[in-house]
Amino acid sequence: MSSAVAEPELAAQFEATVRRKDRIEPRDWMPDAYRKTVVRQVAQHAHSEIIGMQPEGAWIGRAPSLRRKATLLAKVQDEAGHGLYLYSATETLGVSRQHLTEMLIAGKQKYSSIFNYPALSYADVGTIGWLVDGAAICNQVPLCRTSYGPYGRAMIRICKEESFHQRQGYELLMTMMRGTDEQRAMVQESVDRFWWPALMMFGPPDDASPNTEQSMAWGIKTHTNDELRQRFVDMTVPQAEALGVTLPDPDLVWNEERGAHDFGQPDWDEFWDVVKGSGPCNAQRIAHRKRAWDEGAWVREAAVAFANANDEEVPA
Amino acid sequence: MSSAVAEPELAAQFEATVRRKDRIEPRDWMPDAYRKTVVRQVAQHAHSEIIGMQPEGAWIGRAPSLRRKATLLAKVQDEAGHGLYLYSATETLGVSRQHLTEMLIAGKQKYSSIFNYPALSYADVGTIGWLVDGAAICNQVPLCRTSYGPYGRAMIRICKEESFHQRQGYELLMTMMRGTDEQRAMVQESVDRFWWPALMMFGPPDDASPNTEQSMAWGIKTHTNDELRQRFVDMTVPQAEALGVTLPDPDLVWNEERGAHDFGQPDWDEFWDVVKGSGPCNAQRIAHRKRAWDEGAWVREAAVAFANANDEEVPA
Amino acid sequence: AQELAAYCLQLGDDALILSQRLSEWCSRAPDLEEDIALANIALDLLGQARLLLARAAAADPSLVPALPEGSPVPPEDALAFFRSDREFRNVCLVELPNGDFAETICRVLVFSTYRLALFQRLTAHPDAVLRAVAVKGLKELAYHRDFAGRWFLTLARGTEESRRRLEAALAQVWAYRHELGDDQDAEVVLEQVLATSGVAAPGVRPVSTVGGHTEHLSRLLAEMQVVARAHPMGLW
Amino acid sequence: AQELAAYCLQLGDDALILSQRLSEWCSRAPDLEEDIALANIALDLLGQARLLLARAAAADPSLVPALPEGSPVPPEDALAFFRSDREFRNVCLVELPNGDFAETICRVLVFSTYRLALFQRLTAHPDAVLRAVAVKGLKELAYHRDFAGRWFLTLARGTEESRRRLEAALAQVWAYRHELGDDQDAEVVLEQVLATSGVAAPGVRPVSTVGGHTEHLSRLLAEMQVVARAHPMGLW
Repeated sequence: MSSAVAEPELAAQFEATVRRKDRIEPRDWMPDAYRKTVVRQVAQHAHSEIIGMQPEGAWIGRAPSLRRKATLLAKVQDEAGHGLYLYSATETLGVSRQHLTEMLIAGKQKYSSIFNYPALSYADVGTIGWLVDGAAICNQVPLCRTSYGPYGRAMIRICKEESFHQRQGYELLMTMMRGTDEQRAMVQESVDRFWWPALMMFGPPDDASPNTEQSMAWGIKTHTNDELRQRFVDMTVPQAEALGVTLPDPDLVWNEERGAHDFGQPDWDEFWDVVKGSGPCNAQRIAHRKRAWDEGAWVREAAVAFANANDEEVPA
Repeated sequence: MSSAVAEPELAAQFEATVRRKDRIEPRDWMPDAYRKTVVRQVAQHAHSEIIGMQPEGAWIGRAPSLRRKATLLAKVQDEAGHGLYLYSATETLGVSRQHLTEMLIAGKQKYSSIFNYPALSYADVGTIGWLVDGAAICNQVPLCRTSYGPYGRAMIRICKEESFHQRQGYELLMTMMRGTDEQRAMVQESVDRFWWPALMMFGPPDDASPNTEQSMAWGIKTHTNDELRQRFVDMTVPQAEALGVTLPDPDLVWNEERGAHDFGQPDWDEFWDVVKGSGPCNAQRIAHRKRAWDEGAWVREAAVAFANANDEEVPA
Repeated sequence: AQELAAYCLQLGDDALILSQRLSEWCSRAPDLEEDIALANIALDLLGQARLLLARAAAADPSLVPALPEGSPVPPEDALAFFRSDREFRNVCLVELPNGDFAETICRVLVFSTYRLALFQRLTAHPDAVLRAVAVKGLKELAYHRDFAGRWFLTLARGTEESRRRLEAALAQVWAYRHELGDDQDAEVVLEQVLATSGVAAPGVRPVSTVGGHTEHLSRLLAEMQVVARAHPMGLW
Repeated sequence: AQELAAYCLQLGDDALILSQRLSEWCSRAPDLEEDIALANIALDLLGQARLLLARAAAADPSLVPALPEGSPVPPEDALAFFRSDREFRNVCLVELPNGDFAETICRVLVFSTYRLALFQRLTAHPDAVLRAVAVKGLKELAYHRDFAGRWFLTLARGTEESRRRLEAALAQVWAYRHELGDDQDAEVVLEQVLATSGVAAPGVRPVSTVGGHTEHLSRLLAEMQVVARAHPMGLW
C-alpha cells in the first residue's frame, strides 16, 4: 500500500525497535509485509478461538455435573473473549472483525487445524484443556513478547486464562481417572486420539516451514516449530505419568544425552490433508460458523439501524 | 354457488338417495350446503390425521425397543396414508389438498382438539392408541355408512387400520403393566391425562351441538355426540379394568337400570379454550406443519417444473 | 421444610432449564458480544440453580433420587440429572426451544423481570439460605433484565424485520406469562419497557399448561442427562 | 463366528442409524407421498437392522452388553440401546444430520446403491441367515435406490434452486463415499444416474474419518436410547 517513495529513516527506526525487542504500536510506521503477516497471524489466532468454541461447546449441554457445566460454559465464554481481544488487535491495523469473519466463512483464512478433529466424549473436554490448551500455551507464551504491541498485550491476558483452562482440563482428567473403569478407558481413548493432532499444532517441521525465518526476524515469532514441540513433549510426559495414561507413541523415550525426550513424528500427510480441508470436521465447523453468522445478520443490521437513528436524534 | 333456479327434481332424487341410505357420488347433484358440510368435515378429518402424526411421531426416535419402533413408525405412516385418502375424497368435490393445507396452516380450518394435548411419555403412545384411536373408531365406524360415497369408502379402510392401531396401543399398555412399577405408574399417569380429552373427542353435549341435526338429516352423521360418548365409555370401562388402571372419574359407575355407565362431564370450558386456540400445543402443531410445508415448497415446485417439462417433451 | 424444599426446587428448576436453553446459544449468537452475554446469563442462572437445588436437598432429603450404593454424585447433581421430566417443577416458558434471537430476548426479559420482583420479596424470606440466594441474585437479574430490555428497544426500533420478529416473539412468550403468577411490580416494569419501545402488549390468550410440561422438556433432559446417567458411579 | 458377528453388526448399525435419521422426516417431508415413502425406507432398514443385530448376537453373544440380572431386554435391543457410541460400527455417512430433502435423497441414493451391490454378493455368503437377509433386502434396496434416483432426476431437472441444492447435497455425500469401499458395480450405477440427470460427479476430497465417528452420533444415540436406558428392567 505504501508508495514506492523510500522511507529509509522510518525503516531503520522500525528495525531498531524490533532489535531492542520493544513494541511496534499501531501508529508506528511498519513495512507492508510486516503488517500483512501480523494481520494474517492474529486473524488466524482469533479464528482459532472462535472455531475452537465448537468442539467443547457441543458438550456444555451434556456436562455430567452442574459444577463441570459451569466450568465448561465459562471456559468457552473465555474463548469468545479471546476472539474479541484478538479481533480488536487486527482492528488497530484497520482490518475489521466483520471482514475477517467473512474471509473465514468463505474458506479464505485458516484456523488451527486441531479444531477439525471431533470431540467425541466428555473426556475430550479434559484432553482439549490439557493437551490442546497446553500446546497453545507453549506456542503463545513467547508471543507475549511479540513485536506488535496490541497482539503482545492481548496474549498476556490470553495466556493467563489459557493456563487456567489447561489446569482445569488436567484436573478433570485426574478426577475421571479416580472414577470408574469406564471413565479411565474414556480418558485413555481420548488421549490416544488427541496426542498426535496436538503435536501437529506446532506446525510442520522447521525444514518445511518457509515463513518461520522472516517471522522470527521481525520478532513476531520467537521460537521455531520444532523447538516448541520439543518443549511441549518434555512438559507433557511427566504429566501423563502422573495422570496414569499412556501416550500413543512407541518411540517416546527419555534421551539422557540431549536431556530431552525423543519422540516419533506425527503423520504429516494427515496434517496436510486436514489443512487442505479434508479433516473430519472442516466442513462442519465452517458451516456452523456460517449459519450462526447468517442467522444473526438481521440482529446486527437492527443494531446498526438503531445506533444510526440515535446518532441522528442526538446532535453531536 | 348454484343459481336461484330451483332444481326440484334433482333435490328430490338427492333426498331419496339419502333416505334409502344409498351413497351420493361425486357427479351426483347435491345441495351446496351439503357439499360444504362434507368438505368441511372430511377436511377436518384429514387434517386430524396429519396433525395427529406429530404427538406420536415425536416418540419414534425414542421408542424403547426396535419392535415398538417399527410398530410406531408404521402406525404414523398409516396416519399419513389416511390423510392421503381423505384429501382425495375432498378432491372429488373439487377442493385440493394444497388449498386445504394452506387453510389449515392459516388457522382457518380445525382438526381434532385431542392433538393439542402433548404426548409426554412413551406410555402416551399406548394411551393414544387405546383411548384416542378408540374414541375415533366410535366416531368413525358409523361414518362407513355416511351418505357421501368417497368419504364412506375411505372410512371403511381407515376404520380397519384404526382398530388395528387401537389393539396395538392397548397391547403396549398391557405389556407395560406387566413390567416395572415405574412403567405401571407411567401408564396410569398417561391415562389420567388422556381420559377427559378423549371424552371431549365426541364434541360438545348434544344440546350445545347445533350442526348435529342437519348432518344427521343428510346422513353425514348417524349418531349424536352423547350417544357415541356413552358407547365409548361402556366399551372402555371393562378394558380399563382388564388393564388394571383407574379412570380418573369419581362419578363413573354402572347404572343397572340404564344398562350403561353413568359418568362425569369433561371440563367444557377447557374444551372451548382448546378449540379456540389456547390448548397446550395448538401453536406448536400448526408451526410444525407450516414449517414442514414451507420447507418443502422448493421440492414441490421442482416436481411440478419437472413434470411440466416432461409433458412438453412427450406429445400427447 | 417440605414446603420450603418444594419451593426451592421450583425456583431452581426454572433457573436450571433456562440456563440449559441459553447455553445452547454458545457459539451461535449474532455476534461475540451477545455470545458472551448470553453465556453470562446462563452462568448466573446455573449458579442460582445449584444453590437452590442444594437447599431443596438439604431441606427435604427425600426429594433426592436414590442412586446406587456408594455413588459419589452430590445431591444437586442427583436432582438435576437423575429426576425424570415428570418430576421437574419448572414453568413451561423456560422449556420452549430458543427460537430466534428475538424470542430469546423476550423470554429473558419477561422471565428476569418477574424473577427480579420475586427475589426482591424473597430478601425477607424466613429461610436464611433462600434470603442469601435472593440477595445475590438481585444484581444478576437486574443485569439480565437490562440486557434484554436494551435489546428489546433495539429490535423494536431497528429495522422492519427486527420489529416484525420482535412482535411475533413477544406474542409467543406473552402466552406463557400467566405461569409466572400475578405480580404488580413486574407488570409495571414490563409495561414501561413496552411503552418505551412503542410496542403494544400482545392480545394473546394464555396457553393452557395442563399436563405440567411441554413435549420439549423430555428432549431437553435427554441431552442434559445423558452422560451423567450413563455413569451413575462416575466421578467428575 | 466373531468375524461374522462383527460384520453383521456393521451392516446392522448402518441400517439402524440411517433408519433413525430417515424416521426424523416423519411428519416433516415435502408432501404426504414422500413422508410415506421415507417412512417405508426407514421401516425396511429397521427390519434389516433387527435381523442383522440378532444374527450378530447369536454368532457372538459376548458382543451383547450386559444388563441387570433378569432384564427382559432381548439381544437386538441390548445391542441397539445399551452400547455406547464408541461401540457402534456404522459409517459416518449415516450419522450426518438429515439436512434438506436433497441431502436425504443423495444419501439414500449413494447408500442404497452400494448396499444393493453388496447384498447381491451376500446372496452367496456361507452363512444362511446372512444370505436370507440379503435376499430379502434386494427388493427393498432396489426400491430405495429407484425412489432416490427418481427424485435425483427430478431435482436435477426441476428448478434452478433444486439443481443448486442437489449439487451442494451431492458434494457433501460424495465426500463420504470412500467409507462404502471400492465397488465397481455401484460406481457404474451411480455414474448412470448422474449422467441421466446431467450432473457431474463432484470433485471433492474424501473427508477423513479418523476417530471413527462424527460428533453427531452421540447426540443421535442420546435421543434413541433415552427411554430404553431409563428402564433397563422394562418390558415393552
